[in-house]
Amino acid sequence: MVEDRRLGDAIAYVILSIGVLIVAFPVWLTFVASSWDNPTIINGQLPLYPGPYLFDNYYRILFVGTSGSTREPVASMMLNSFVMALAIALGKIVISVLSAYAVVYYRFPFRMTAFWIIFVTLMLPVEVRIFPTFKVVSDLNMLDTYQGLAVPLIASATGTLLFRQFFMTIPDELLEASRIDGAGPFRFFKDTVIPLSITTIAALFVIQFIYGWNQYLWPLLITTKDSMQTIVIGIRKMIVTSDALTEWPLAMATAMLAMLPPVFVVIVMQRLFVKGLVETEK
Amino acid sequence: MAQVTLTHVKKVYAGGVEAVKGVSFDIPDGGFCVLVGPSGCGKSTLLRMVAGLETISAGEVSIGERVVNAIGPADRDIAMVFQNYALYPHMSVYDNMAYGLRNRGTPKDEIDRRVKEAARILAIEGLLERRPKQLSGGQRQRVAMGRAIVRKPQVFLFDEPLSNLDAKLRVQMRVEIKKLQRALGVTAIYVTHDQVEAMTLSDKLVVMNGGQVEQIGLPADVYKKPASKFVATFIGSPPMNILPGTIDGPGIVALGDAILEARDLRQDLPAQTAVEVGLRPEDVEIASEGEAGSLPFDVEFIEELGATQLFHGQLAGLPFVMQAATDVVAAQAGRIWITIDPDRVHVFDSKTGARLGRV
Amino acid sequence: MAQVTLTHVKKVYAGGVEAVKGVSFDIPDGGFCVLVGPSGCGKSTLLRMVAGLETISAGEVSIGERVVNAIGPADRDIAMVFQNYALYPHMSVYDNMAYGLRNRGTPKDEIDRRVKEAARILAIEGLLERRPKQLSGGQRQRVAMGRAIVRKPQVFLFDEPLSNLDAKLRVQMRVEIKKLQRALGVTAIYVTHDQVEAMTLSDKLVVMNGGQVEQIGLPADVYKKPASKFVATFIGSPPMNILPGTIDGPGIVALGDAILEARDLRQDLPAQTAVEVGLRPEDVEIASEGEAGSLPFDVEFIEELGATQLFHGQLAGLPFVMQAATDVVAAQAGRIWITIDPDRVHVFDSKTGARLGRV
Amino acid sequence: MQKNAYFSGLTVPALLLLPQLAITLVFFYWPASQAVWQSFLLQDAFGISTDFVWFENYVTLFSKPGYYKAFVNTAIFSTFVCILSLSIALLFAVMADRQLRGAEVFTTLLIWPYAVAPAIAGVLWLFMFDPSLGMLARGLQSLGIAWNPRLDGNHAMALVILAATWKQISYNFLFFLAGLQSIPKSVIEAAVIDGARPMRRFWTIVFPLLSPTTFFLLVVNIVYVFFDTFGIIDTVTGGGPSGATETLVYKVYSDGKGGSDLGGSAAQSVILLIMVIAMTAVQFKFIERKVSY
Amino acid sequence: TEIQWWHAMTGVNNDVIVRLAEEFNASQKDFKVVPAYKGSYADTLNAGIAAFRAGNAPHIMQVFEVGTATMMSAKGAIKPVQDLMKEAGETFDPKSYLPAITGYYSTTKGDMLSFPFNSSSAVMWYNKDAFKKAGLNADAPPKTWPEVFEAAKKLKAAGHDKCGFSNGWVTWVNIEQLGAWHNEPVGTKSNGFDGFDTEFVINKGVFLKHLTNLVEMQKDKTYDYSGRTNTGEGRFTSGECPIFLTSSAFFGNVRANAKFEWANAPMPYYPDIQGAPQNSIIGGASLWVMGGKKADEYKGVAKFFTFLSDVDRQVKLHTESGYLPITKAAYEKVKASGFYKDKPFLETPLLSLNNKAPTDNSRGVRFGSLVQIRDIWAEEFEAALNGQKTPKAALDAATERGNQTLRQFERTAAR
Ligand SMILES: Nc1ncnc2c1ncn2[C@@H]1O[C@H](COP(=O)(O)OP(=O)(O)OP(=O)(O)O)[C@@H](O)[C@H]1O
Ligand SMILES: Nc1ncnc2c1ncn2[C@@H]1O[C@H](COP(=O)(O)OP(=O)(O)OP(=O)(O)O)[C@@H](O)[C@H]1O
Ligand SMILES: [Mg+2]
Ligand SMILES: [Mg+2]
Repeated sequence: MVEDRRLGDAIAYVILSIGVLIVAFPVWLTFVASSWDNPTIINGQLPLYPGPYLFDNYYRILFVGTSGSTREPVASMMLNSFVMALAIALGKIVISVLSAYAVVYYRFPFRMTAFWIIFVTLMLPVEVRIFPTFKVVSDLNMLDTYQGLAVPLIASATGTLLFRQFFMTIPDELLEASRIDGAGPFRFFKDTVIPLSITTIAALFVIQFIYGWNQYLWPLLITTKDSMQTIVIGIRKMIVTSDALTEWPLAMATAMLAMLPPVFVVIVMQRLFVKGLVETEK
Repeated sequence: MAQVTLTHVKKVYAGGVEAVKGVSFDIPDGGFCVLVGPSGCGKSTLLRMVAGLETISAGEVSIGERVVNAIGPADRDIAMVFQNYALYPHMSVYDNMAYGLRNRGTPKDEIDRRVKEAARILAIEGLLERRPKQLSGGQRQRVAMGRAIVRKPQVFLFDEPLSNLDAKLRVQMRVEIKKLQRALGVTAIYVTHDQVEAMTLSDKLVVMNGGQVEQIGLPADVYKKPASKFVATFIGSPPMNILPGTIDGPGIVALGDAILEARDLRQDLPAQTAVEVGLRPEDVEIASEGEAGSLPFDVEFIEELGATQLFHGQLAGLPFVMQAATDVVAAQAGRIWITIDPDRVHVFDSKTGARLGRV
Repeated sequence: MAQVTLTHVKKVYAGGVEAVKGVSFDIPDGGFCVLVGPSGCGKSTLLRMVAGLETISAGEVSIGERVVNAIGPADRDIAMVFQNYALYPHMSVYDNMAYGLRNRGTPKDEIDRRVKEAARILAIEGLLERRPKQLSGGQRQRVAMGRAIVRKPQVFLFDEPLSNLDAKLRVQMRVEIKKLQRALGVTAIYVTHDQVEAMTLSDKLVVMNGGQVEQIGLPADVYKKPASKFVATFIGSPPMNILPGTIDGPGIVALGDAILEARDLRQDLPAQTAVEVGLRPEDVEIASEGEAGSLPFDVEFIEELGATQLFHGQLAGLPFVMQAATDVVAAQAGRIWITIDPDRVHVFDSKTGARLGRV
Repeated sequence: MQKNAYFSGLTVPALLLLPQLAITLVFFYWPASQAVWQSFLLQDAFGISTDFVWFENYVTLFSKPGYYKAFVNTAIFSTFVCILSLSIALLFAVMADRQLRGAEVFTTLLIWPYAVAPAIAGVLWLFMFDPSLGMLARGLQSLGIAWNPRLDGNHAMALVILAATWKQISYNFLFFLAGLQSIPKSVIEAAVIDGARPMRRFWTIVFPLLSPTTFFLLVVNIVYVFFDTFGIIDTVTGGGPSGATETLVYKVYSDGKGGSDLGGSAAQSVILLIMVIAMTAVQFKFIERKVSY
Repeated sequence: TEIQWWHAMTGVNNDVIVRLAEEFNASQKDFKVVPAYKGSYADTLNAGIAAFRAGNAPHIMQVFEVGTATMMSAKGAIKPVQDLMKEAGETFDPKSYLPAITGYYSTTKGDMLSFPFNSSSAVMWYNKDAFKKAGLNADAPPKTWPEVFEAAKKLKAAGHDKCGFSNGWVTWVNIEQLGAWHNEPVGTKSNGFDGFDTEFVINKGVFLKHLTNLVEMQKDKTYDYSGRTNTGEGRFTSGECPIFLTSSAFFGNVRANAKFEWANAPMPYYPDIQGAPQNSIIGGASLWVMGGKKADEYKGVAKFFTFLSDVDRQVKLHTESGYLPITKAAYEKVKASGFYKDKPFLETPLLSLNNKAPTDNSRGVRFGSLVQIRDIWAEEFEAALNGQKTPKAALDAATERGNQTLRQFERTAAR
């Protein structure tokens, strides 16, 4: 456009830089904190630049464990988190894509009832009903299992809604063309609906992966074995609330590591993700 | 290849809309039937009932010898080309065409042969690896055709397959469709609201309006003897001029002061009956001033179309358009005199719109 | 009202695509200039440079006396009608039209007056309270026009404003646009790839191809003396037939066995020069067998268009189309004889495609 | 809103819906009904003695000024977090939507905090704004602000608002960016030609056209501040000082802590549940309607 | 047989737990103790409750001292340690434990209900370097509150202008410990030991006097509030607050992070109050055994407790972690070894605890829903300190609201 963009662009750069500063500052601080020794932090003398203990700290959390050799290393906690986040993300996608397909592409009695039953769960987080849910999981013998970690958190309508919105935008003619091409409901689903939903799936995957990765209260409640512990719990365990010493650098280093997988997922899927939002949102 | 017969076919949608109100006609084996009519008249509904995409509320549809009312679309042995093509956006052109065959379990090499052959016929061999998004409108259209051809169905169904194309491509594709249908000898039903397509493609033209059939016939007959004012204005471009008139005697109508002979007019109408007179722009000829039977036409402006030109103006005080070849040089604007072949004067009942023709 | 002048205007997009390769022409005050050309030829780019929506890479655009290269779109005193109308979906029709005036701080009652007036001209007075999505395609088009009119700009810019409409509406709107532009006397630039629009609307027709201007002229001149093979086939529907030929003498070309006189042909070409001969379908006339200068045409099939019919077939073994009035009765298919007015034979250089006309 | 083309049959859709319905019923409806039941009971922590007391828990709840205070806190907290996170995110999104060089890099950096767990985000903010250790707190103090969230309720509220806002900016930014990118370019161009300067263009065209996204985000953000900020409040202030940062959901947790008032806590979650369902219904209506533009 | 042990220990203390379990598991073949971290003390208690309700309780649960009444009241839910040891046939002599510690977890009759694990008491930490700089005698810390206020003012003048003195665990130090140390009741019925129908009496006496002083000091930051829990402890190690009252378990932290000379002393007292100082009470957590488990499993738990009571193990735990030893034998052994000569700061809490024989006012506190009540008290303290309420009004409200909570607890638990 023939418009003086220079000023506008300059302002945009300034604002975005400030934005990045604000938004990324705590993350930077975490990083800095993970590179100093504990007294520096405890005594409130943390500078803004990284210190000399970077490698020591990361070496310790990755290979030694925090204090002594008893602590399970970060790697296994990461694995648990990963399994849980993946199970939640995939589980949600699978069940919600199926139910959205049924709701959108079938006409049957109580269709809207079924939809509402699912839809009402849209926003109610597990925290508000955590005790009774725990009891159910316990009755089902799913304590200390990956199922127990993941399955109850899969019960939410976000995915169903998102897919439903997307399916509504798939032209009817594609279904008709498929029917004339001799494809039944299953084939249509597999050959057409799923491939078309890739970007929506990606968007949902990112959102749910991060949701799963960041869970705290639920895993804390239903796991008792250390081998089932997730990284977020691991970090909380390092950040001492009662009488003991918080090893801030190690906690922060772990926090940095804990951030990597979700950040990785976000960056890798960023394009697809934004595209998925653009397509379904409007 | 098969004959398609519709007998008293009706469609009432769930909401109570009666979209098709009892339609009967048949298309002979290898015939090309065009359904034409304004938006919402039920063309698509009718076609979709033949395809099996809508249930039939009443009446019967048969393809070949078989009544297909209760048969699923996949088993009717038909192929359909949609208005927006409905190509599978995530599949390559090849896969788009192969999909229907794969679903039927056709052997791989047979699929390959057929797809390649269709691609050759349609001159899209170079595009087989592309996705629909990477194709131009005309190419997409061809792929949609290809998807229908490979199946070698008994009947082709087309729902406004060209309406998304630009004018030039539309002309070109129109010719191709016709050629292809001839070459393959497949029965075809073609829905459009474009009357040029309707005229050029059909062996049998079905003009619909409000869920009912207004006229069925050869396109030239429909053009020359429209059964109603509706058909008259709907078929032909620029559309027929319709002017209010009165009967002035057997075979004679009056348009204001002017008098016009109408050879096809019924003779038994009392004088002074109000009628509507239809005159096609291209049936008008320029006469010299004062020539017998000539009418005064006040030209207001002229549109040049290249080969022809359109004169817009007033005839007996009413808006009127005439068409003439470019070499007819006319005054830039102003009064000219015109005559009309009495064989080409159409008269319609001013109430029902029905043609008042000789019986 | 103002004259628009383009001088060696170029556009290179950020990615390196050279969309417009140095175009110069001018449009007189109150003139109606149509840019026509195939998709991707740079029409929109050129128009958008005039609008100020794209920066100008090289050259100069002036509106009135003013070079506007560095002036923002808002200050160029132009109005634009977009292909998809680009109406503000969240505003009522009234607000859509009033928006531009409000931005300029026009007094309230003046705005009201102008909007109402525009609405009256466009016959959309009843729609002022509606939102765009509650309008039909033709109505939206009118609102888009209204938005342009109320501003009383010096220049109207149109980017394919009719291409989203159906054929019938397109014809109707075309006439309205022309009338309106005449009435308001505003300079207009109109982009289209529809050649009927191009012919009927323009005082000045600019045919573009690949970022360059192929021909500029009155539409009738472009039609009658296309400057190149490209223009010849692009303008006119059905398109001009192009047949390979050779020079057989001064003003004489040979098409296979047949010999044709071409009055406009340059006289200085050596015999046997390979050329391409262009014949418009409507310039062909049916002759009796063996008539002097007549050519044999093997008709394969006939398309009836109502008023006219198209004969498709082979002329000297090459695909050929001719157009004739419906009353010319021809054999269903088979050989007929045709003649062509020597004034209407176009000859083009077989390499460059340039017209080989008398200088 | 429904499709015109569909399949019929009952078993297949029933099977397709089964997993979702089963999980929903088992892990949502059943526990939720338990919570409702619990809200009518007076029980000791371990559930050994139980008394059915009808609405007594509700009555008690509404007779305590602390509960109203939690409503007020929640209102303040959510208003600020929503407005701040939405407007800041919108500002960033609008800037990132300009075709700038390096916009992708900015985008990536801006969405990073989305990946930080709330429980950890709380710790980070506590860390930065601890009145004695935090570097930012020291900065504030050197500016002459007697920064002390431990005692000053407003400071504490400001701190949790900041932390919660920070956490949500990324998410809002992403959706706004997507929303901006789906506004037709030609509409913007039409406005340019209509003489609208950038600011006016934004407020009269872009912002209204973004309203479906904004509304969607508003609802999502309200739910976020209602529930997901639990971890942040817990780590940063624990509801203090003097209850100044105790929100509704935090109160559900703290009243039920140690099993001391399970009935009251359940009653609170039932009230929350009703509020959320009401919000959901409103949002659904809107989603259905917004397909309009 | 596996024995589930849920705990709330983080950092180094988590390692201690893991090591104990490993050592026990290595010491015999029949039982395997499996420790599991369940979050903060409150989270652990929540998890235990949820698990019990779901029929899945662990065998051993670490519960902080404030949860004592809650646990006790749940008659069927827990197994008193006394009964456990007896039934399992483990040698168990309640007398061998330090009464100042076990008293907190025993019935008035002296039956031990839970097994003390990590105990501590409140002490006053101070910064010797700062004292020297301010011209105070670093080896004779202030003994009484007036002396502390005096010292704090000097310290403030000497550069500690943001904080003369402060404390962690605000209500524990300034109400519960304060009451015991001055032999004044926090609540009726022997601070709740004699029944659930107890009422708070903290809106007068030493409580009011002390809060009034603190509020006064807060104004010029001679005193500066440091939060409800121990999150403010860093202010001591960083040198910001030169006097800091908090748990003796702060030791590990101070040792690791304080870059100055430091020491601790018993809590200060008001000399004008009769009988002060009395004795301090403990804080920390004990291990509760959950009910409804198999006899065999209880056997394992009992064995584990015996293992924990072992003198050498207690000595090691005490000297390494700074938590108090629970048996008399262990205390005696450490004393005899001369360990305290070097590290007198580890004996300070023990001396405070054993200062005098506990009275009804200094045995400890046993109030239901103390978790909530502490929050309520802290809220009121904060309100007073930030000037929203007068000290009297704040303590009145603390009493009133505390009583309401007690009544509710009484309704649910008394049956
Ligand atoms: N699924 C449906 N439910 C209810 N009414 C419908 C449905 N589909 C179409 N109709 C109505 O039936 C009538 C005929 O529709 P149909 O689609 O057959 O028209 P058409 O002739 O194909 O029009 P167009 O040229 O616009 O495609 C219209 O009034 C339409 O509104
Ligand atoms: N923003 C852009 N960046 C790079 N290339 C562009 C851009 N916009 C257009 N082009 C290219 O410039 C050329 C001319 O495009 P333009 O839009 O002017 O064509 P057009 O004549 O308007 O075509 P159509 O009839 O399809 O609208 C095309 O090759 C197109 O791909
Ligand atoms: Mg249709
Ligand atoms: Mg264009």
